[in-house]
Amino acid sequence: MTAGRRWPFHVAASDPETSVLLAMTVRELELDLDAFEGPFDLLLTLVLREELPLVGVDVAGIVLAFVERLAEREELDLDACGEFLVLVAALLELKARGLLAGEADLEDLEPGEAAEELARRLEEYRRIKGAAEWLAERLASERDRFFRLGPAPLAPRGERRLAEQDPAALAALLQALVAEPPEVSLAHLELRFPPVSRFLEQFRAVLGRRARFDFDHEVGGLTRVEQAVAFLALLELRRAGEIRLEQAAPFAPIRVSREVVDEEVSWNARSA
Amino acid sequence: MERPLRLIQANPLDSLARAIEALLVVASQPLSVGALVEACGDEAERIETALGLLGERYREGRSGIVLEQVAGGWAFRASRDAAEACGRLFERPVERNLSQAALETLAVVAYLGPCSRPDIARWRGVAVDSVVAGLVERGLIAEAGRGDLGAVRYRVTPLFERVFGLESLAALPRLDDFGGDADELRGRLESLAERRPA
Amino acid sequence: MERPLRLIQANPLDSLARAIEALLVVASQPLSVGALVEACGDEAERIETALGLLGERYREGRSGIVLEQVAGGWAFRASRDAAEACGRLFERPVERNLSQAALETLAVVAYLGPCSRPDIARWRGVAVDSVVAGLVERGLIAEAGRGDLGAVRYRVTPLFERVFGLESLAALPRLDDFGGDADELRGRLESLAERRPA
Repeated sequence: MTAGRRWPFHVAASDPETSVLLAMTVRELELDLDAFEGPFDLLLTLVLREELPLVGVDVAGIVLAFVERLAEREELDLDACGEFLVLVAALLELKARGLLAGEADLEDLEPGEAAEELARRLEEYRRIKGAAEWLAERLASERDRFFRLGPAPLAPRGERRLAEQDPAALAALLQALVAEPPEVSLAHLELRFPPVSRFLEQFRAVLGRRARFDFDHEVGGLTRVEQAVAFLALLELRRAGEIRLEQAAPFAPIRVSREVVDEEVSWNARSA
Repeated sequence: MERPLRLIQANPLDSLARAIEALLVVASQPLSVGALVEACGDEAERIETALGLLGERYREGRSGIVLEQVAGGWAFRASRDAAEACGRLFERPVERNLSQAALETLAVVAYLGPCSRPDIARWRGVAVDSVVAGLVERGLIAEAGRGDLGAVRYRVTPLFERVFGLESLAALPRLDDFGGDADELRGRLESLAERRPA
Repeated sequence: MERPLRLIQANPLDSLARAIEALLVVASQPLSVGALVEACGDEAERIETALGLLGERYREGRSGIVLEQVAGGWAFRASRDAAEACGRLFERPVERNLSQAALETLAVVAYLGPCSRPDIARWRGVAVDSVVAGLVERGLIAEAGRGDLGAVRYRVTPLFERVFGLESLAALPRLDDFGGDADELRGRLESLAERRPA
């Protein structure tokens, strides 16, 4: 696997004569989803910062966008596909945990049962989306149906009268309102993923001590979710130009090293 | 479906009259000729002729719907023949129950008032604007000056005391564990509100 | 415009039908047969027959006022022919700019209500507080007591049924009938695969 693999694609340039073959990384893949519009890596960042709820993100839509981009290409870039698969797998795992979070009994489920439960919930969500679409169509077809809201201009003004009420009902409601809520289960907290900032700090600290390190070595012993988040932190650092990534061959160890900053370039960038 | 079509062809004002019927049945206030001109995109003179036709059709003794010219323009009303039925429809409701939202809001205002809408919303954990507006409209709560932060505060009314059969607010049933101490209740609600998930 | 009137006058139900017309033209919301029975002091069967006659008279294409069965009752509305004129004069505050989030929340509450904000959030996978508050403000959903954990629960209102032109919630399609888009997704993927150069 090579992180930050370039993913070439054609851009519709204003002058087709000079249309250039630009390169982009998988992370720059432009997405146009219901919940999000923009590059893939921004989506990842927002998800990891918990600013964008992953449950609302249509992962199938991301896959379609990628496959569509792939279809525009003449040949298959296996490395890009590999990187994409890893990122999407991480997203799917996070999403699955998000969907399953909040129910204490789920941790008792066998993996097979949990998968079934997840499939059931996705199916339910799909039905609700279908129902929402139906409502939207209904609203459109009823657009030419006007009716009055509120009383007619010359309607008799009847006095609203209320039957006698029991003050004990008020006491009971207030009593319920001041009652301690039942203990909330904290079981779902175990399913949460760590903040990306934790790994940003960890990797920066390591690079403060050493010029380079092996990614696999640093994340060995972590859970798969933690590894996925750590990997995304790595991408974030590379995007910020703080590190350089090398990998001798697919599945070979990923070597992380400090980026050597070109003083002049960085000065220009600041003044621009 | 056949007949009225032939009718339209016979009377060029018919479709205009139907548009006016439609506008009047949807309107919440009387419509002036000017408003009808704007809505129908037709001339005032033709609008007035159409209104004449409609007045003929929707008149006392002929229809339950009566077209009436009032200060602000034209509006439909119920025929006098139907006054008794209308009276029953509009006066009938001696409402048995207040909604859960209304009762809970009343409980808060009765025990902890005067309090503002933000107070009630925080303590109940839901938006209360429409509930409070409804209770004011029914005369069960009323404004009672402004609080420190400038928000209008509310208290229950004498009508509230009557409906709940109370001599005064002091006659409200005590809550278990709270010896009628409003400050303690308020403190408890504030601490619950702080811990409530957003 | 003349003909239907003679029809009503010739019928012994005429005065009942006129009373119903009168009630419907001033009512604030759809009137159930029960409400009409009470207001008119007549039998349900005769009320229903009279409603049938009125439905004939006030129907699309024949009158600017249309009688419809909606939200568990009967109500007058404007004919669809007059939609353009109505659109120039009246706002549609209830349904304007209903977001995707609002529609999904409405779907959850309509099909699975009464349910609480945490319930809805679980279905939609995102925080729904402001969406729920907006729908309450529009009058499309309302509070319906508290659930086991003390959270306020919501249900859709008669206004929801009216805005969506539903006779009742039973007129919604079955939830099980939605969800065929797994196949659609697969189809899109397959068609892309076919387009790929060999």
